[in-house]
Amino acid sequence: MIYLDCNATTPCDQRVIEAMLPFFAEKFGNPSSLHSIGQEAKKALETSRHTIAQCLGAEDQEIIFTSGGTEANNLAIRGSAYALWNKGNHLITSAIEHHAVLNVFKALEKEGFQVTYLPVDENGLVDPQEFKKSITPRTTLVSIMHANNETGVIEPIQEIASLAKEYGLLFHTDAVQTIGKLSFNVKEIPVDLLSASAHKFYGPKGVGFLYVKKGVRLIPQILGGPHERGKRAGTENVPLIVGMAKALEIAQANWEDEYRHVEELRNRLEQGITERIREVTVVGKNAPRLPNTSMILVKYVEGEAMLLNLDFAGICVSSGSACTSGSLEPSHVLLSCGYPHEIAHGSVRFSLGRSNTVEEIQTVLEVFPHIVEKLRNISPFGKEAI
Amino acid sequence: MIYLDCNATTPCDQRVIEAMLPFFAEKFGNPSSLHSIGQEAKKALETSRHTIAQCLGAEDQEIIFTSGGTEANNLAIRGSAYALWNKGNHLITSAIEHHAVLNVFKALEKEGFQVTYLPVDENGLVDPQEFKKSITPRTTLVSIMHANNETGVIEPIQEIASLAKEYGLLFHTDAVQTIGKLSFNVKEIPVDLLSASAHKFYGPKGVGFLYVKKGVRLIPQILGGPHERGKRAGTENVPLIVGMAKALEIAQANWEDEYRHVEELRNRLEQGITERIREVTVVGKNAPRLPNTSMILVKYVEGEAMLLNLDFAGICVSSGSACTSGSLEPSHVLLSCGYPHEIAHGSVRFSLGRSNTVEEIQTVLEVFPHIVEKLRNISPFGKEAI
Amino acid sequence: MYSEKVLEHLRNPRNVGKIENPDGVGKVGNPVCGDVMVMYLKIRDNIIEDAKFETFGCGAAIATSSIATELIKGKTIEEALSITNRAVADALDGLPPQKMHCSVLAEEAIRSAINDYLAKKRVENGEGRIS
Amino acid sequence: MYSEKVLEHLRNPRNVGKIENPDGVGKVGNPVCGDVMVMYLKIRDNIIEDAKFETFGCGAAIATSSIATELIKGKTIEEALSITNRAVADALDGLPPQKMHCSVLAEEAIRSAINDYLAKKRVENGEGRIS
Ligand SMILES: Cc1ncc(COP(=O)(O)O)c(C=O)c1O
Ligand SMILES: Cc1ncc(COP(=O)(O)O)c(C=O)c1O
Repeated sequence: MIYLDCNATTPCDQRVIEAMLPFFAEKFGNPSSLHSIGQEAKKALETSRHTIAQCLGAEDQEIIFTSGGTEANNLAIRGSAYALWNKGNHLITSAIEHHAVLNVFKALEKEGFQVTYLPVDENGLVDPQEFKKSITPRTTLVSIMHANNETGVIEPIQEIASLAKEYGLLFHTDAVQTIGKLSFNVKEIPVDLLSASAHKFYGPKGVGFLYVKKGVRLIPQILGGPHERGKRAGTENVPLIVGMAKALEIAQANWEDEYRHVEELRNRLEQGITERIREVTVVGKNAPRLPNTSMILVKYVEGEAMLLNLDFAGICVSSGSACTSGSLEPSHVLLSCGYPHEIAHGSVRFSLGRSNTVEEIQTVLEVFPHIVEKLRNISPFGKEAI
Repeated sequence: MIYLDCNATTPCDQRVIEAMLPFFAEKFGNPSSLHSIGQEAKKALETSRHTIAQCLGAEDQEIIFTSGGTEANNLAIRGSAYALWNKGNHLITSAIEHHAVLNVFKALEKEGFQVTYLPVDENGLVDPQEFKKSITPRTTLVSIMHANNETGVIEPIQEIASLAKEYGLLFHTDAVQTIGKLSFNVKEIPVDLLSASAHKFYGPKGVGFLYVKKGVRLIPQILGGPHERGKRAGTENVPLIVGMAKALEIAQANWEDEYRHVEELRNRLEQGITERIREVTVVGKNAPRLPNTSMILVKYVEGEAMLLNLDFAGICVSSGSACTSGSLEPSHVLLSCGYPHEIAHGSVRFSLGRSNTVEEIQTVLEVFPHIVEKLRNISPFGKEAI
Repeated sequence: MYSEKVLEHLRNPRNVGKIENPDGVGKVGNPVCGDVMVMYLKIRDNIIEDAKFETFGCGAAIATSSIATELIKGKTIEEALSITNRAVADALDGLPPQKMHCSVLAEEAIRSAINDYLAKKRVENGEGRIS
Repeated sequence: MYSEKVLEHLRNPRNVGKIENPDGVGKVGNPVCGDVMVMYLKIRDNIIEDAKFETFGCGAAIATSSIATELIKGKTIEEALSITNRAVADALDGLPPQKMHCSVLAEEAIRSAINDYLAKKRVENGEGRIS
């Protein structure tokens, strides 16, 4: 299998699995238990928190563990929107956020908040000046993703965060696609809230974290015991948290090498595809992008059909985001970039990872043009252009 | 180490770990991905759902995966209270629920709901007739735990569920302490919602499920992608879900043997303690109880001091519930049973599990009386009674 | 999510392409929605002698088109018209709920191509003339 | 959550028990709150010659009582009165935030026992008489 779907999920690193293993059956305590078995788990929990905090330039108590990126986004947005309710009810986000952000804002709209969904340009970029113009005296929170999961396009969050600070707004970024792939220091980019998910950086699924800057108030969303300084109840998922810390540590130690590695492969892939297949578009090519992501639009054919045919050939990719794979609508991200529906339907996302090789990319470049040819042959469109 | 804190958490069964392992790095796909690696994960997810549904006599689509018992309780209570908001705003629960239930109700009170907290008798039992009397035309939901985590006392939920049905109320039960320890069939006890958590039955921490009877409406609490039939967003935690299904399968296959095993040890423990130590009380002794749980009140000494001294001797227990171990208040459960504060402070919970042995219990019976003696010796109280 | 049968038809779609001088052509769907099916028929003595298709769409759209051409080949027009979308889905061992609309599209494509044929025939037979 | 020092004092509490005919006794806390400390002092020439305690309470309550008796033994009354709860906690290498109140209790127990001694002495010296 050639796996090119790392923005959907990554396999656990073997070192991560090894780090987790002792915590399932040996050091299995509940960190809330006062006896030694519990305290041993508590210690692992706090050591993991420290590791993660260090990776981000944060303080330990600024890291809140969650069940993943989705929950982190929900907690950040809903938790702070309501904490600031008395200050104002206007929130700002972008049109191209992940559904774990967008759907929270849509729910908040029904509950009485007003939300501005900032548009993006054809590269998928939010314009900081547009953001500035959308600020009102009632604005309290802005949430702009760091890198888009479908296109890999990196938003100008440094600028947006600074503007947010200037205007006294809380700034949240969904960094699920960047933490682990890039280096991120909360001292350099002044974010108040940042979401991450372990399974995007070779850690386990079902665990993530929210960075909550000291002093930022947050209404907890899951209530119960006094875990996570009252911000998130529920027995802590010690093995997975240990795994996440290990995964982040590994990713941080190697991110530059990995960056170069996947970027080289990705560029080779894009060049090969554009040379071999007519009428294809690389989305966001002229914008800052994650080094591993390539969203390709292939005219006259549909994305899922390409995906399945690639799968027949042992190549795993995605068409848009994995989350919307059940839906009939084309990607809201591509539509927001201004692509017409029929073009947006023809999307394939290649997202590379550390273990991909030149040979694998070569195979894709041999196989993919035939698949496109086969499907274009089946298609009623585009023949006249041949 | 002699581990007698199974109500706080249990170690993963080796078979559970083995079942999970392939899903971390080999079958690591995102179940939302359409390619084979994703579909393989999807299949494991649905097979696990089926296994769990079968264990409860439920249908597959009635099982919603969550990040644990706490989240399941939050989703059940908040999700259904708001789904039924237009029908009424009166909710009923008991005074002895876990904080993952109580604190949700307390938050709902602030949001405009009215909540009745049913009292319990000295054994910790809710009276179904009291429940019946508390029903108003605006009542929509009742949540009564199946077995209490501190005392092991089993509530008359069969009767309460039937009454709830009769009055057209939704019935939720926090069965976190019973699923895996007893058999539960949703066809026999007509619950609408039921919460469970894997780490209480030798499965992993950080995963649980909510049974949602077909037709019961629930407002999702974590929003994002269309996972879990729109009831709970977030990339599914495949390895842990597979582990949970395995753990439940094992528990269900052996629950009667285990029941007898731990009950015999527990009874031996209680008899030994009451013979060897003066002025002790076994809480809920005259009520139906979980076979593994023994909440003991020791006069003149404090629970944490006993716990730590037991830990010095290599024996892990809890004082009240692990969740409140940081707090200064004695257990709300014991206070609700009518015990005065100074007595409630002297609580130790022994909660046994499948791997405990007669020898271990013997050791506890040798060690514990000395600890109590030592602490009573330090205490300013109770000397005149010697 | 797809049955083996769907995947097999996607892998090896039957009867792909145009028919030169078809007796009936049906085009259904809309590129905006992501599915367009064109069905071409060769009909003689009320029997569908040949059927071909061109489809822009997802895996299910291609597979339903492919199986639909197989289902109608050799059938009478009446038999072909009686094929429901359910029958198309069943012939593929089922479709996921969110893909059932593809089978509807296939049913419509058959119907549309046959109607085209019947309309043309009426014109040929002079039935289309204003009397 | 506890330091090794706390655990060590809980394991082997120093100076447990009553003093017969103590020169000062201080009782602080409340069983309802789960902590009661009684401190007994033997004082000669302004020096605390002996100190003992009885405590009903959690691990931190016992450990702070134990360390408190050690801290004041051999000290003058003035020195003992200057011991703050912070000093008690520090002597145990710190306490978790939710247990800091135990160190406050220990400070109060010292203060209360010394005050008891001073009050008795005033009575003995006739200072207590209404003039
Ligand atoms: C940008 C982005 N945000 C949020 C999420 C959700 O995170 P999780 O899968 O941990 O729920 C994802 C991935 O699914 C993502 O790509
Ligand atoms: C009765 C009860 N309900 C809920 C919970 C919370 O479940 P979890 O630990 O999975 O968050 C627990 C245990 O902690 C419990 O004992």
